[in-house]
Amino acid sequence: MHVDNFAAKPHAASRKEGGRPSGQRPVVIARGVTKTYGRTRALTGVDLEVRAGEVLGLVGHNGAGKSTLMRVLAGLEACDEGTVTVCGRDASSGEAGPRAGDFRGVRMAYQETSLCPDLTIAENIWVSSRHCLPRMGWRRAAGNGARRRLDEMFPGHGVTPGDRVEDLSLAQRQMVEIVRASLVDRLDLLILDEPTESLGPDAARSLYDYVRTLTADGVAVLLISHRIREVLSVADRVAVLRDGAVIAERPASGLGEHDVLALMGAEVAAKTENERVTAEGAAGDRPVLAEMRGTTAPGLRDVSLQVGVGEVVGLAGLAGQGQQEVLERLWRPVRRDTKVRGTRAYVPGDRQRSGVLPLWSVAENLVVSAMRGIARRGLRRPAEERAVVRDWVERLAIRGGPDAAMTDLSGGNQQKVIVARAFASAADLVLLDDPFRGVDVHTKTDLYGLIRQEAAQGRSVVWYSSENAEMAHCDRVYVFRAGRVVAELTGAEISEERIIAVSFAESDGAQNHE
Amino acid sequence: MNIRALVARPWIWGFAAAALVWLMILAISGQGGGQTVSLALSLAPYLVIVGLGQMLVVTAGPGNIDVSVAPIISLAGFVSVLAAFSTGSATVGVLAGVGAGLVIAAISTVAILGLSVPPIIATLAAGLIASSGTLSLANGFSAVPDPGLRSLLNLRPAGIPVLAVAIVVVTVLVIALLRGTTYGRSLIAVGQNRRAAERAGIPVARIIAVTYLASGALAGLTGALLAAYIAPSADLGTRYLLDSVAVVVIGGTLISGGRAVPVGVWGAALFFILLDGLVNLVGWSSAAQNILKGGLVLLVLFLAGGGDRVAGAPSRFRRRPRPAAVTTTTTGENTHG
Amino acid sequence: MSETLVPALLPSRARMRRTAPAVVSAVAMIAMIAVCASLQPDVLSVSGLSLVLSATVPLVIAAQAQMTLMAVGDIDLGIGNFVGLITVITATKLVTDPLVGGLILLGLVASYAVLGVLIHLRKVPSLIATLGASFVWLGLGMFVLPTPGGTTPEWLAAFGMWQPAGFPAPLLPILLVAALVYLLSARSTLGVRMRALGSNPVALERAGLRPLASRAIAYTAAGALGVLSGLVLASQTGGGDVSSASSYTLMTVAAVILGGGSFYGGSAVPWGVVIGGVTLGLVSVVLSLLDVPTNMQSAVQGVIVLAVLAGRVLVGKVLR
Amino acid sequence: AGCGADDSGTSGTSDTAAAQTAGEKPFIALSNGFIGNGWRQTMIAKFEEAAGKAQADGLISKYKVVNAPGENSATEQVAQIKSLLLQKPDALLIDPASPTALKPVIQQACSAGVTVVVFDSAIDSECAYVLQNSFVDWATYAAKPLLEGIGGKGNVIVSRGVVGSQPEAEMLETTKKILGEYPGVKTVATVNGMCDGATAQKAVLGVLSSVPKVDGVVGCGDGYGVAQAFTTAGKPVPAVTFETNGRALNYWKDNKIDNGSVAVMSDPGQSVAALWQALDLLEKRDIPKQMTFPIVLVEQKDRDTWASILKPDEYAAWPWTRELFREQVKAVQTGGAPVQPPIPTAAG
Ligand SMILES: Nc1ncnc2c1ncn2[C@@H]1O[C@H](COP(=O)(O)OP(=O)(O)OP(=O)(O)O)[C@@H](O)[C@H]1O
Ligand SMILES: Nc1ncnc2c1ncn2[C@@H]1O[C@H](COP(=O)(O)OP(=O)(O)OP(=O)(O)O)[C@@H](O)[C@H]1O
Ligand SMILES: [Mg+2]
Ligand SMILES: [Mg+2]
Repeated sequence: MHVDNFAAKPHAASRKEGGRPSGQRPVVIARGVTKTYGRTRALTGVDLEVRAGEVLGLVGHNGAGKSTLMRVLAGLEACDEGTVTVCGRDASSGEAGPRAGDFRGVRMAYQETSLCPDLTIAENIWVSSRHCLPRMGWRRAAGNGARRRLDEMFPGHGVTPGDRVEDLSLAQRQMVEIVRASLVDRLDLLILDEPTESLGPDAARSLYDYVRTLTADGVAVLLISHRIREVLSVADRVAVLRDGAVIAERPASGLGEHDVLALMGAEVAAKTENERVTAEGAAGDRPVLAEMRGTTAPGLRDVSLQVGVGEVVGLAGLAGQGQQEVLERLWRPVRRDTKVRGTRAYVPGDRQRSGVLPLWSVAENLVVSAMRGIARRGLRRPAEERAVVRDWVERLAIRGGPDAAMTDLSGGNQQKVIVARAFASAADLVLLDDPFRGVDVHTKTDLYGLIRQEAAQGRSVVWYSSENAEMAHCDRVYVFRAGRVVAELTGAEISEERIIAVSFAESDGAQNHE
Repeated sequence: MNIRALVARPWIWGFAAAALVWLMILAISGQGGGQTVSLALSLAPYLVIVGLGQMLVVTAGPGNIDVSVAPIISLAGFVSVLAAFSTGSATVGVLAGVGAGLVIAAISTVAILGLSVPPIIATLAAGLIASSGTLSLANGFSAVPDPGLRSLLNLRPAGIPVLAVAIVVVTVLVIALLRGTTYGRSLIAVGQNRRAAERAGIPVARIIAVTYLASGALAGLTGALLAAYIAPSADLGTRYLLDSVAVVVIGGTLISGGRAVPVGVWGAALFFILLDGLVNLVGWSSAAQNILKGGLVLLVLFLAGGGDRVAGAPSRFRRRPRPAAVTTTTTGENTHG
Repeated sequence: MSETLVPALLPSRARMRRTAPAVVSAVAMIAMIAVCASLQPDVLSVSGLSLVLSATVPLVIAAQAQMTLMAVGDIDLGIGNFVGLITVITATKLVTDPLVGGLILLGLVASYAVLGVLIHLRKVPSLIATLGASFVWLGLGMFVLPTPGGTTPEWLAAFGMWQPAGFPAPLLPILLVAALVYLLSARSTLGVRMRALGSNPVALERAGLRPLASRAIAYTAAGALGVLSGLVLASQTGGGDVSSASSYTLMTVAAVILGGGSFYGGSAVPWGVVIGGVTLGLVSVVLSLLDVPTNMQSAVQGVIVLAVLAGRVLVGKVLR
Repeated sequence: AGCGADDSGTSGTSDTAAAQTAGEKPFIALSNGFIGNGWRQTMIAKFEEAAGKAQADGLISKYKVVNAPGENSATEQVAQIKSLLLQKPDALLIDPASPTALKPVIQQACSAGVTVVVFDSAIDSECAYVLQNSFVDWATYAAKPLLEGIGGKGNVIVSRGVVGSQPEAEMLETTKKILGEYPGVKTVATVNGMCDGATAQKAVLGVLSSVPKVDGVVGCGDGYGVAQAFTTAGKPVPAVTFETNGRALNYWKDNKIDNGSVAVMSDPGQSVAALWQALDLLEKRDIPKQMTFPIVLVEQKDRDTWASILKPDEYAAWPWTRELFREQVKAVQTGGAPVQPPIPTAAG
């Protein structure tokens, strides 16, 4: 049963032959599921049904409870009240933990990848799919399975099963995570928690192609994403989660982006994009705050760029084309070819690794950068610090308030704290390393406004984003490919279409991850 | 204060264990309870000073430990006695001891920051270098400790050792340093997540350097005082290595970094000193002494474990399913360079 | 097929970066052997190599024990005294009553496993728990054999004396144990469990594997290797002495680091440990061959360790 | 009497001639298991002094001292002896870290044709020559005069030596036996002083508040620390067993502690005696396999003489010359009274 199943596409266990692929058989049913963490009510009575052969999109603002719900559906956590039925059997009783029997057919690709960085890909596959691997020669079987599935899902992935996960790029890790989840002998439900946040458009497209072949085979897929358009284009149905409860379930076909946004939150401003506060033409005569001249380094080839005072400079292009290297150099200008006048602050995108200080509260996390500026002769001034914290918690509406533990916040709210950390400091130049991954649209709109405001007050921002639409908020955009600046767009030239056009021009093989 | 809250305090265990041992001493000997505490207070400060330095180092995050404290104490003992003897000033002597500690710590610091050597190895090597210094000085050493300093260390008005009071003041200063200065906050941030601290604009290298230098200086101070109190010898510091680490952790400081509990060092130090007294009083052999000491350390540790300590413990001790946060914090650091 | 073969033939940059530390240590080791040989050509003879290497055997095995624990992200500060305790048991109980002695040794392995389980369940730092345990091992050793002495069982003594022709005897246990540990920690699924725990315990739990089991496996393996190290040490010293190996505690950590291991868990470097341990063991040989003044010997030892690690930094810079 | 060394140098020349005719002059190696305390340092210093002189006098071709670094580690010492063997010394002197752990390697050395002299510790080996101080003497000298000094009655604390070592077991037994001879003396506490002032100081301080008035502390040369402990506790210093180093003797002298205190320690000059033994053995002289040399006992009458010549960390050592050594060998062989070497003077 083992190896051969690995090679082929996973099949739903009790697929009705000849039936319509999107049959009505429910795979997982949640009824009145609640879950509280201390004082936080993460889930307040969720009713949800996932049916075989469909893609169910799940959307909701940050902290709505999406990831928590998924952990309950995957059997990783028991719910406080309510029932979870998997393939017709009640699975909500009993202790938490992935029980081999009940939840074996439910697999999940996690928002924060759950791979072991020091292990090879094959070994990681063994960890999660050992039940369907042979005892002897498991390494080869796991490796072959992983390679075949990677080839199917993400052609041109550039990964070999013997690679260690720590040597992979973020996008490659995400690919492996998704493959890891899908490699099993019997798949009923595949949960994808924000799978495309670190994938390039190509990879996302091929992932969704694969998702469709899965559903055609009768597998149910639950897709969580903040990219509403993506959800709408892939999903058959869309469920909207708000404050721990499903408030709407609609077929995707009749739904527009704005309808979903309206369902998700109260006041969706109609002015999401294209409302540019750019001071046109001013870019040229601003004093230069930072510049790079012909920098060539690992990952960079002859990069020259300038950042003016009060300017928002975007770094665009496909993921991993040298943008992060530029940020790195501006953050630590060690060579002479990079000059930065003034102080810097950095907003990491990989918040778990480089953002969160896990033992501290929101307030302590938020003020740690500003603290130095506020302090006098190395002595802190708590009253001033508190004022700053209060100001920012209010300004960004950080859930939980200043005294909440940082690790109790949802991903999006953690990210707000980290953005606030940088802007609360007195830095002249703020470096944004794709910071809005996994942040909901409302928060994003708030943060975009914040960036423009701060720029208007004379701060410079260098902003790398993997979402090209975000670049519309920049004064100037450098588009990167393979470590080179391939275009510099200013003002009205900046548009998603244009950036995509430039990033993909000349070469189709831009997807190779070198 | 309510009992629950008190038990949740990480530093309570050292004091509780100390009190327990004290009661046992009292029950066995039936006399001198006050004096027992007084004498313990005159020995504990030495362990507390090294312990405070070790605590700062441990707080700097996973993998940070200073195993050079023992050789530094021995070296500083000789250096300070020599300096005091040749200048005639005890102050110069103590400062020279501190200086010796700083020099050795500087070697560790250069190795850790410049060569990216893991701290346990860097301080091991620096300690070996210190041992050579000690041996060179010890050969034909002819200075004698300053009698004035010695009587000061022995001063106990109303049974309260002057040194203990001074070190309580030092402890309070360390607490203030950790809470009220940018250095202290930065150190705690670095200890929780070094990468995040670096991205938050904290000068990580400088913080690490200051921390190891502080530990070296405090170990040097211990050496200077111990040499005056006892006598300089090549193995003056030997037993302070394991004990300093042990008191830090029994005191409630997180071994994985990011949380320092200076008060706890006192409790744990008193526990160790009183335990030695108890064992010697009962006349147990070294075998029993070691089994008891180890057994009690394990008992306190396993009893105290779990609770509050874990709330902020490193990845693998974290139960919550939102853990990638801390997981990658520790795993992401494994390239030393 | 070919796509898997090519990367195997040409090591990737990432792989080179990972093996660089052990390679640097290996270069240091070879340099030291060269120095020794130039001062004393006999070093390169079979008997010379046996002399030089034999003392490193127990150290290398103890370092393998340290490595298995470091693979799950723990550190053992009690291994030195544990090895000492084993020599004591070997020199007493194992001689008088092999069955009881063997059972005691098994019991000690089990106690290591229990220690690991407690460390996991009570969520305490291994560093301090093993430190506490080291006092216990020491006490137990003194209890059983207050003064060093005893004899070793005949078979063990015979092993210690074994001098095959044309082959340095100490190499055999070193390589055998390394191969064993390699199979366990790098090739088997048990090894995957252990390293996964050191690497990302959350992933382990999500996949339905108990981290407790991984930790228990690692501690059991470490205990068993500790016993092995103690047996070999006893075969060389011909008796028991609980404090004979106290220096192993830090030396084993240094050996693992020199061999390319890390404190953060997740990696297993059994071959690197061999190199690191032998390199450390050779330092004393070099010191006694070169006429280093008495007082300076420990400083030279420290400087050599730092120099090897500095070389690693250099190589790392080049490879980046 | 202080110029004995010179005499031995000249008298040794005739023997050297013999050695020279026989071939090369010998190469002497010394392996020391531990260098971390004043006694061992004095021992090494005395040896290097004597061996340097012997080399200058043409008695030996060269000498080499190797100290195991770090703690008192038998494993390190085994490794070092093995590498010393590669250098083919003619004689190997060993001050062992552990008396048992070295047995196999000593056997190896013997089979390689090296003359092995073990000193400062008993060792159970057929091929090695052993030169040591009597631990029974040590314990007796430490306890008897002290107990006499306090008038044979009162409370005493016993400070044990390096618990777990062979000598300590022997010494503790002797101490117990002697204490049994004084029924008026009550042992109120037994502490682990490890023969080390610093450790003893802390150990004694730990029990001082819990015991009645103490009249004496029977130790093995840790009296300086013990005295400090009493000072700290604000109690009068009782009769103690001092170290034989300059610091303790001067303290004893300066504070006029005339209450039966003595200073006693084994003789760091053993290394020099072992050197002469090795040379005599290489000349195939008849020397017993086991020899006991006198311990260093400093009574109150000799105290000031010793105190004036010793540095604080330097331990009193008998100035063994080759003559004195041979006299002592004779005394051992005939069972006569042990040689009493002269107390060196400042000039010597
Ligand atoms: N382990 C936990 N301990 C305490 N609170 C938690 C825990 N996990 C989640 N929460 C809380 O439950 C709520 C829902 O969190 P969840 O992670 O499910 O949100 P989400 O919808 O996935 O958000 P995002 O889009 O930002 O990932 C949040 O308020 C969060 O703070
Ligand atoms: N390669 C395999 N082939 C066949 N059966 C397997 C294979 N691997 C595991 N199993 C079986 O699958 C079941 C689950 O085993 P597994 O070791 O993965 O988890 P577990 O033992 O329940 O948990 P833990 O790892 O915490 O002990 C067991 O019955 C085991 O025998
Ligand atoms: Mg989420
Ligand atoms: Mg199992």
